[in-house]
Amino acid sequence: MKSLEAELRQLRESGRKALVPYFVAGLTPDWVRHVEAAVHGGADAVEIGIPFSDPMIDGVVIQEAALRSLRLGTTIDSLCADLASLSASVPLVAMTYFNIFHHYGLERSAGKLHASGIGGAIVPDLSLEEAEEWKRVCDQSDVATIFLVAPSTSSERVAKVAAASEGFVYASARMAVTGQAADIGDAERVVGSVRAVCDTPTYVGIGISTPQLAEEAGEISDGVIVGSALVRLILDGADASQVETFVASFRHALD
Amino acid sequence: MKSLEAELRQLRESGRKALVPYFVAGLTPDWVRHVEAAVHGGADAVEIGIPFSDPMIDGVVIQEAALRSLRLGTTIDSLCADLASLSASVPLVAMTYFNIFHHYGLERSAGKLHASGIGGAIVPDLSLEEAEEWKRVCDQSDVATIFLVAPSTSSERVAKVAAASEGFVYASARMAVTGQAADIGDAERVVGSVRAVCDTPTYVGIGISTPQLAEEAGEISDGVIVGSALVRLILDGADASQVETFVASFRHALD
Amino acid sequence: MADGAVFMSSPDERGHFGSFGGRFVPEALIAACLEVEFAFRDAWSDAEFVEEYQRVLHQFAGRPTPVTPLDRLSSHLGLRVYAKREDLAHTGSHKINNVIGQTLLAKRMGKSRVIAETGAGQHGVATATAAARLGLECTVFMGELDTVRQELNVFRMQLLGATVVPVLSGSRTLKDAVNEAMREWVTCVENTHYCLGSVMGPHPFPWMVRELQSIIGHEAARQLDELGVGTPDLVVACVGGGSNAAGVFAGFANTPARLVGIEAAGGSAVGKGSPGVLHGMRSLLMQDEFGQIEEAFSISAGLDYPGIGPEHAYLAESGRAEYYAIGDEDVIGALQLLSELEGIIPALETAHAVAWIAQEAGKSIGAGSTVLLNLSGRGDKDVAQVRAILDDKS
Amino acid sequence: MADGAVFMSSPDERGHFGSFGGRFVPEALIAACLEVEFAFRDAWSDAEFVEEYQRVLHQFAGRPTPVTPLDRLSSHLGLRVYAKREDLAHTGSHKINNVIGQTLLAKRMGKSRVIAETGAGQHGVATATAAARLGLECTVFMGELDTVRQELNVFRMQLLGATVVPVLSGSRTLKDAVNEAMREWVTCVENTHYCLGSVMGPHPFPWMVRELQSIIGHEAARQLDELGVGTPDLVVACVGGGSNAAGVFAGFANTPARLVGIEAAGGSAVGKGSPGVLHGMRSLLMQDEFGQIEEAFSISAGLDYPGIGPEHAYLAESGRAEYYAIGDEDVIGALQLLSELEGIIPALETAHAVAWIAQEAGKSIGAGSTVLLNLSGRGDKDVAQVRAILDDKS
Ligand SMILES: Cc1ncc(COP(=O)(O)O)c(C=O)c1O
Ligand SMILES: Cc1ncc(COP(=O)(O)O)c(C=O)c1O
Repeated sequence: MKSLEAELRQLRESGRKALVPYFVAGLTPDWVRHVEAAVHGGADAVEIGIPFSDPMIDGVVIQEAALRSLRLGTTIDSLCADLASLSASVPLVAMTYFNIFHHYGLERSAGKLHASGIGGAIVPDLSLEEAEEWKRVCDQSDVATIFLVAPSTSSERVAKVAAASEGFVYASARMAVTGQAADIGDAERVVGSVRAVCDTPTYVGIGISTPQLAEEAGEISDGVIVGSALVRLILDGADASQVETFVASFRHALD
Repeated sequence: MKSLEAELRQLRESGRKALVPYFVAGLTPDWVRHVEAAVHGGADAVEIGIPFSDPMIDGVVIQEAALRSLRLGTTIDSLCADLASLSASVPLVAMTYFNIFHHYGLERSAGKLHASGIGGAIVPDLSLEEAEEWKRVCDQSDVATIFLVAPSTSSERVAKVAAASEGFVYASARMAVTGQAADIGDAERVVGSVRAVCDTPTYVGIGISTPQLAEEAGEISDGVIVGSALVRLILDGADASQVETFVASFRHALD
Repeated sequence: MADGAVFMSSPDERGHFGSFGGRFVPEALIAACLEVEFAFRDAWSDAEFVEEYQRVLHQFAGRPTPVTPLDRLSSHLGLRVYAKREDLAHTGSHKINNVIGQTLLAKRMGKSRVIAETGAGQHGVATATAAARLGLECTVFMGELDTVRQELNVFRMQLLGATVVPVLSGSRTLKDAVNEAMREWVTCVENTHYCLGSVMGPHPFPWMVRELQSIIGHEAARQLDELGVGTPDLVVACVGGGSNAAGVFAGFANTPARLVGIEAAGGSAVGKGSPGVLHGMRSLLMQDEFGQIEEAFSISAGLDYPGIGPEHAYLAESGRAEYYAIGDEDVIGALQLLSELEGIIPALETAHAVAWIAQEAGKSIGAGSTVLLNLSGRGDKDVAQVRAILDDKS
Repeated sequence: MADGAVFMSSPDERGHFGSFGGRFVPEALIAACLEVEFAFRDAWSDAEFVEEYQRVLHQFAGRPTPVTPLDRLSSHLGLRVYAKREDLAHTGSHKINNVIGQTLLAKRMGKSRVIAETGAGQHGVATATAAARLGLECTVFMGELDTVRQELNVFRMQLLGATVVPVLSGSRTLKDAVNEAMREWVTCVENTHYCLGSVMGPHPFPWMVRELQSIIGHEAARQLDELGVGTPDLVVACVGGGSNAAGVFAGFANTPARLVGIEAAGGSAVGKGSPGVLHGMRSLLMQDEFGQIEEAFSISAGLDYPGIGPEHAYLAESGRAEYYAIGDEDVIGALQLLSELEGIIPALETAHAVAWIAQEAGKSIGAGSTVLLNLSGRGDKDVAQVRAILDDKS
């Protein structure tokens, strides 16, 4: 079992619902401070989005943030360098599209993630069928490969995908790209289908944009991922203390 | 033999080359005065153009004149009424496109021409093959049917066309629409081909725009038709005395 | 309609269809018309020429064009409508059939150059196309107003190597372009063929162009047979000069099918015209009380012609074919109807025929009737205009 | 090139062509891709479906398109050039072949709606057309910049009843339109089929689109046989995503013919790209040193794509096909050449292939070689742009 999963299982055993905020790396010069603020606000792990020019599964908010970050010159190397200054000690998970790693080199990518304290990676466009080599190199670097399960994933397939997912299983609450939503959609059914086949911690994401929704999702899962709502806040100029307040409101709802 | 031809044969016998200026009827309110001035200047017969919206064989000058005359409201009836005031006694020949007569009624047209003192008609788009009925009604009204012979007319055909032409044969000097030119083109050949088959007076037209060309054409034929050059003058605002001077210059060249 | 009469065979030896047709041209052009007539008679009875013409239409122009069952329009109207797809022919309309034939003929006659008139530019583009293929020089006469309205077609012709001459005379539109082409032809008959664009003009053009377009009707008749439809109850085509209509009618003239030609209300030579002589032919023309030719006005440039081919005048007079007019106001809706239901944006000209079918379905066209629509051209050339009209409305 | 290798058969069961292809999509779309794959496998082996697809291509889209011997271009270049005339297919390019197949498949899958991406609008218009025919709802995603540059094509799609959604993300061009269509698809896989426009995207699209386009090559091979040409020395096609090239190559992949794909210099995924993953596939992509996708820039919107279909990447790697690039500066001249010599105004995309043939005639294409040019589309959509460019030059 990779370190990330061990930590997250431990978290679950502690009875605490995991709160995983998502940041677009390099979105502001002080983005690492935002990450720290989130940890102060109660985040249990942090998702670090590595911006890609063509974020196929992301909605307008994260698209805009990715583009802005790219214009500021963010690269794997730059963001890993930035992370060296991170003072909080919290599990980190990278999220990006496969071409970034493919181009950087798979082995080199996994090594870089590990060296930067990133214990897992979500690569939403890397389907299970294409993930073999990536999984192999991640194994060498103790990087957990996190897969998504979607409402459209057949039950036969849930078994395979969930089994392959390390650290946690990303349960997609709806058939939609990242963004804000008014309910937790199909989360219960998706989490149920995962639980039926494995006991890996299962977090709900996609559209968890209010504490209220986080609470609902937390009730039926092991944790939540909060993306667009937080990124929106930062795009609109929030400072670290506002980030902390925002994350704290979710923490409060989950506890 | 129709009256027009008798008169024109007599003219030829007198040894005089016929000078036939062309006017667009109704081009100016005082157009009949222009006709009179031409007669004073030495015209032996006058061609009266009845304006048509689509003058297929006319060049830009006569097109412009026809359009202007039409805008002033010229019709067969109006121009025939105008002719009532003509004080000169000279053979008149109408020239227009067939649709004008076709629409006015063939019999009615011929009658109207005759009643207005017009002894012949040139209908350039009425080919010999289509002229049967027109010839018939013209016979009833002593209106001579004048045909053109062109440089492209085959010798077999010249025989037929020239034979059908009454009053005179219109020898087209060139393969061109009405307008001004620098030489008498194929006039000699065309006139020769007509002379080879009949002794009807044969006049050269199309491009006879200077006294010099009239002189050349007169030498090889029985007369000339002067159209565009004169119409141009009138379009440019010439008064009756200028018309007279213009025609006189041609008269002088021909004599 | 005379019993036992045979329609759409040859005109008489002077080119008459009943009292219409003939050869009303300046003497200077008689020889040229005779030359064309003899050359065409000779070529058209020469199997090699006919084969070459058919081969080029096949290999170059994409014939046979298909007959498409218009299933959704049919349900919508309660009819069985089939479209003969001239829009799929090279350059986008039936015009190519004629110009392929005439340019091959020009070459056979030893001409090195062709001239043509054009209104919206369809015939001009087609002529420039066929001339380019054979390396013939090409000059196209186009009313100055039309060169402005259809500037992209002017450019297309230029791309194809043709010279476009803006016509400044008269109303500066199609009828003046015909006059100007005739004027030009007088000066260059030696080396130049006048490639007339419809079943109009002096003999042999109305007959020759109909013959060259009759491939439409003959193909369609065969294709409807193959589809199990047999002879349709109606054959409907739009009519400007009348070449696409003549072409499709030719395949059905001696069947029981109703033949229907649809004119633009603003260019309705049958509906509003009277017999007259223009552009070398006796036919039905829109003219004023003094015999001056009236300008046609239509939303569709290709129907903007004050006359109609003489054979149509004859078919109308004899009752063998019927002619109706459709006003501009109904044309856009018909274009939209066909586009939305069938995925075919028709030319505005063609949309007149669609509009009439839609208007008469269940009325003069009995429910369940089989209708062959001659889809004379595609609407790509018209979309900018249609958009402007729809923008204006909203 | 491996001896005895068979090219352009099926990819492996995960959709790989060598190391290229595959299915790199969000988990949410896996089921939809599988559904399409199974439905297509099933349909494609169902004689009734194949017959219907062929019937619609024949009756509606005008297939077979002809092969035209380009005699004057051939003399000019010292070659024997033949053109497969996809410009004559309904809507003016080969795009219709694919969309007819995919819309029929959508209907078979019980979908009521299709979505599509489009760059210049050709694939969008084709999809809207095929959807209208079947009464399917249709939404087309188009980069906002492209909606402005190609406003008439936007209107065309609207006339055909489609909704056009301007894409505001990223560079606001074709690659973003693909992203946006994928995003939309995630939300509506239940009732919606994503009708991808080229041999790209996740498995089964590259294979399916190639299969649906292979009718080009199969027809052409048969037609060249009928013309007595047999296997040509070269088969040349332009390459954006690569669907027309794949379609024509499919007829000759296992003959000795040289297969040549011509990219735009500004969108040259083979020439300037490197392996990468985008839009659901592993292929060759233009990308910067960090793996960010670069925008393509070409005079021709249809080649303005930073990637290439994965099978082409494989054909390039294996050496079975060759890929070269032609710069904007040579394209207009090639368009003029074909227009003036043959009376065919090609699409700017196609003109790239013409330019390469003209450039290589007598060099890498030996004198007298037989060349099959895939004339992927007509230039009508491009004439305004070409005019503007020529005006600028003069
Ligand atoms: C598509 C189309 N249909 C019809 C016509 C009318 O011509 P005709 O009546 O000769 O077929 C034109 C003329 O330009 C046309 O482009
Ligand atoms: C005429 C034409 N040719 C080629 C292409 C390029 O597409 P592909 O490479 O998929 O054939 C396009 C795309 O729009 C096109 O319109």
